[in-house]
Amino acid sequence: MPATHYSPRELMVVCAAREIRDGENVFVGMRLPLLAFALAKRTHAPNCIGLFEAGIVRDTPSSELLYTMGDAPNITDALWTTGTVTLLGLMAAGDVQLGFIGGAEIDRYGNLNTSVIGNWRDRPRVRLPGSGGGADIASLAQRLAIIMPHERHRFRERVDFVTSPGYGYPDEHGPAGVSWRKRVGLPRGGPVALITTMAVFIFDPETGEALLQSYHPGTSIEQIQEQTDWPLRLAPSCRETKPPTEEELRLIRECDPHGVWTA
Amino acid sequence: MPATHYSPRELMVVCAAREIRDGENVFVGMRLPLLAFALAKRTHAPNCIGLFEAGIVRDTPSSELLYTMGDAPNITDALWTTGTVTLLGLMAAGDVQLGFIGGAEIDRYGNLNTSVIGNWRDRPRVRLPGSGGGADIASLAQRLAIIMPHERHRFRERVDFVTSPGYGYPDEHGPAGVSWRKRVGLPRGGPVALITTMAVFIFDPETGEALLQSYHPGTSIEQIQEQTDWPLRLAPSCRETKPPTEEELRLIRECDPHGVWTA
Amino acid sequence: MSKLMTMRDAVAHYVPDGASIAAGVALEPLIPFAFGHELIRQQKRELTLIGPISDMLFDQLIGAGCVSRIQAAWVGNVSEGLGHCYRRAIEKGVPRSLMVQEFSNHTIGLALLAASLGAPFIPTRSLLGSDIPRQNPHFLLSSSPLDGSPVLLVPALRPDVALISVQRSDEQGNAHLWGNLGISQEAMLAAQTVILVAEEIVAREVIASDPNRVIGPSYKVRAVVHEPWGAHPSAVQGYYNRDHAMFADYHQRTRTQEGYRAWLEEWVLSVPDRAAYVQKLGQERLASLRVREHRYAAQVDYGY
Amino acid sequence: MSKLMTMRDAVAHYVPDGASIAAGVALEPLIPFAFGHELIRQQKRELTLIGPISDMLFDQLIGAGCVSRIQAAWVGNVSEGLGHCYRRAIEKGVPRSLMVQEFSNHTIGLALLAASLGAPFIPTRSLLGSDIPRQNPHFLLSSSPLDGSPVLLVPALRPDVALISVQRSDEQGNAHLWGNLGISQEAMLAAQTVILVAEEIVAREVIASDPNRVIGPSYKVRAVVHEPWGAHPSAVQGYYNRDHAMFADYHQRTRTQEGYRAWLEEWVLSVPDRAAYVQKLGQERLASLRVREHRYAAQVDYGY
Repeated sequence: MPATHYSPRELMVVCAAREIRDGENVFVGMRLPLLAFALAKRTHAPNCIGLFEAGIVRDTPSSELLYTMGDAPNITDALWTTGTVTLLGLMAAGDVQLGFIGGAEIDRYGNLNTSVIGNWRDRPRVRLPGSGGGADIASLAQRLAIIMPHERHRFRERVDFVTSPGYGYPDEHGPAGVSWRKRVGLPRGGPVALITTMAVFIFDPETGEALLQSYHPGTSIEQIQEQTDWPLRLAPSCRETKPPTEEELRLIRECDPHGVWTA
Repeated sequence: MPATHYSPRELMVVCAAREIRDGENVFVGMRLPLLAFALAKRTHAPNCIGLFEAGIVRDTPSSELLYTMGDAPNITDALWTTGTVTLLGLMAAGDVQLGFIGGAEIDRYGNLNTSVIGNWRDRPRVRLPGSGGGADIASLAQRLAIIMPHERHRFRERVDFVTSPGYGYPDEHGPAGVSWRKRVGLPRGGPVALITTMAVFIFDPETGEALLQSYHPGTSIEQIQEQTDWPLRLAPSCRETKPPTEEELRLIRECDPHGVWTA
Repeated sequence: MSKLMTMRDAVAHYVPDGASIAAGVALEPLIPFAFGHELIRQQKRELTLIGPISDMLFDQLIGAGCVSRIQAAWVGNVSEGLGHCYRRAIEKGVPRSLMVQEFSNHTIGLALLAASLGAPFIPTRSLLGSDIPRQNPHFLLSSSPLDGSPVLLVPALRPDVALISVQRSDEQGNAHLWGNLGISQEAMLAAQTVILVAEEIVAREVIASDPNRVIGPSYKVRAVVHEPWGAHPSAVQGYYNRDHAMFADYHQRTRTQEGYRAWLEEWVLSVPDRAAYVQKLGQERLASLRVREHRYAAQVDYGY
Repeated sequence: MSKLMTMRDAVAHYVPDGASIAAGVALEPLIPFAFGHELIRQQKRELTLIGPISDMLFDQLIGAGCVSRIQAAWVGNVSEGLGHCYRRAIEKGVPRSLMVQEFSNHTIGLALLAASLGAPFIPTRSLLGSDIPRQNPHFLLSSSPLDGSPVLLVPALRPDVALISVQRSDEQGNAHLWGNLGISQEAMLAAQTVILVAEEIVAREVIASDPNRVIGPSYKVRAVVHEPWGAHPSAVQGYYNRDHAMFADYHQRTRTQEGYRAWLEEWVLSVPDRAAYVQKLGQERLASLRVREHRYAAQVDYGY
């Protein structure tokens, strides 16, 4: 039964969980993806495995809400706690089916900026924290799902700095998309979903462009266009986002009873 | 007080121990070098550290005689037990001052063969076990000490196959020796001592040639030449090998009371 | 031969101005704040900071003017977001400007791993197509001699000093680390000099009873600092939990340079050492962070 | 979902003829003889064996005609010397000829490490000037793009199967290994398929109580074989010691091909499985090898 009362972030968690397939190795980030992992695990993907760049592999969600992936409860009942290089190396070798990341800015080709806004060669307008493991996940996971607040200044025609490569840009050697990733030497991957506070996008592998796949209940294509600095292209099946079920909401709220991440 | 009754191998252990300086990291092999490490530790080099390619670091000799470096007693009281790559990596980074190895064949430039006798491209006469860690130690330790039985068929003008590089060979680009190691790209090292059942050789870093440094009591330069397939060159200070002291023998026999390695 | 010394002496003896320092290498836990605060008190200058995700520590050192260069994957406040001092330094040159060489978590680890293996570099396919290799001259875009395909070469990075935080060490620097490891081992093996900071000093026999748990060779360790609560407000598995409130408080108060100076005065400059800092935290706060439930590892027999 | 199965089934399902197999990767201890003997009984053919020092196991498989290629650092009998079957195969083509690609302990480890990191190769300065890179086409002599200096490139090696021996595992393949590690982790992470052989099967909670001691991710494990004494005559720390006499006996008896065939008949072909082998060893011999003195690791608290 579809629920009627839920926060935008709760819907985003549900959309993120839908990207996880059973049995997959999922590179889990913090906050919403962590909840998505817990939700998928308890619904359609009981056999998925969570990997954390701190060096952790788990097949159950942490029993307590985490503020950082290195928090002690994330070690408890872990299947393996190893080094960061070893763990990210397995992703480099192709062992991670799905990775989640966020970003400060994104463009129509799914390229993400978490480094600098403005001119990176000189004094930039905003210095952001940097890649962390984000650029590695974007480079190396088999599929990438991106989670972001949907605001016009973040959804740009072209980001100022590509921290985490999506589908690049068209250039003299060919189009953006999967062929761009091949050209630059990335071994696989690319964004398959962009989940925002307003919508879900998929990507056209041929052109690398984000396609509006669904708009969340209460928003419209027009409103989304207003908050997006590139001309929207719609997926053929574009429709309203399927809301969470009551059961999904119940499970999310079990994990985050005080709405620390989902309020 | 010099001892009068000792086996050739006991003398070799003493000669090997003399190569160890206090505070050094020593890549210890099995058998005689293991006893040399124990002896040096209890005499002039109490602060030396022993490294084993199985992944072991110790600052005390094992309390029991080992048949293989991986025997359980070698783990007991180890300071660190890690992986082989990690440990050999530290040697590659320059952390090992002295390494010991043996070989089936050696030539006048200290190149060692533990791979094949005869034609290695076709069916060889004898297939030997191979490098193990020997070629790594010969390549990467700051100094190399070699321990071998002295027999003419082992002491050859040129080995059939260079498993573990010593000082190479003269070629159109220059002489053997330290300059050859530089030419091929080795980061450091080279043999400093060749300890045999009959003698001790040092090496001339300019030419890479073995120089007879001392002949063991009971042998002569002539006898050594008979068992050596290249024309001997003598070190300026060539003299009789200093025999073990009673104290040194006592310590060796404590470690190997049944003469498993030293009989 | 004991290597025990105070944090003050360890910093004075082994961290010269201009040194490159790997710190915060276990990622979010075990961050050596006691070490960082002593660097600030001793007014170390022109430091290069090397690390993966660097939760708040790097921001504090940058704000104090100790740092001239960053080689790291992330500088900020993990549970709160941006690092205000980092922003001020880059955006406004306050208190001084900063050279940033950006890495990712994988590539900073590979750079240290390469050094630990004596390898000149390690090639990776990560970051191909990212602007990071264009921004950071440490990297070299190249092609594989095996098949001509693009590769990013990550040259070895050898810090002058690695600060390794552990749960327990003996006086010689044989030490056990557990829980999150991050890139602790790579940093220890890559560095020229290692300073160990331990929550507990134990007998050599405790460490030698479990040599697989040792983080690296004690022959690299120059100083062992016994510093209980030395990683607060980050966590130490089995000892204390993360003090999330302290991260939030720092984030709020350091939005302005004046706020940062006041914070620094309160928690660093007016505090002579970590013992005084712990006293300042107070028993109630310490009690709230202590381990509530012990979870012991299953027994392991090294017998023969 | 339990992955427990018999050695017979594990070999039948996951080791096809022609497979490349990493085994004996902990160096002298934990050598999977029970696995090797089952390969022989099932008459596996055209195998590639990958390993560092390979104490006696590779020699047995070569003598039985299972092997067409060796990628290893050393093939012989560590406490006794040469491997007679290896010699006969290379020198006389008996029972069949063999392609040997020689490595050193460091470079075989680097090849597996490269695969485990998804790196196309790792460069090293080891073996420069050795004939090994001339003999083994797996290597590529090159020069560093950083400074033009010579380097040896060690390309990634990805075994079809890694046989990982451990002290204890749960039914899913979460496993603890301690004592000598050798290149066990690199082999496990590099391989396509992992078969785990454990002395003991324990509850998942035992393993999860100490996740730092886990050797690798269970998602790579396809089969978990419970095989007490599965590594005899090699040692398993905390379980049993090396049976030196068995190595000496094998060395003596296999000087001729006939001697080898007799040995094989006695210890492998006439023995249906490891349980029967253990029975054949007899209580007295087993008792002489068992742990005499327990040495337990110091307690570690993962609590919070």
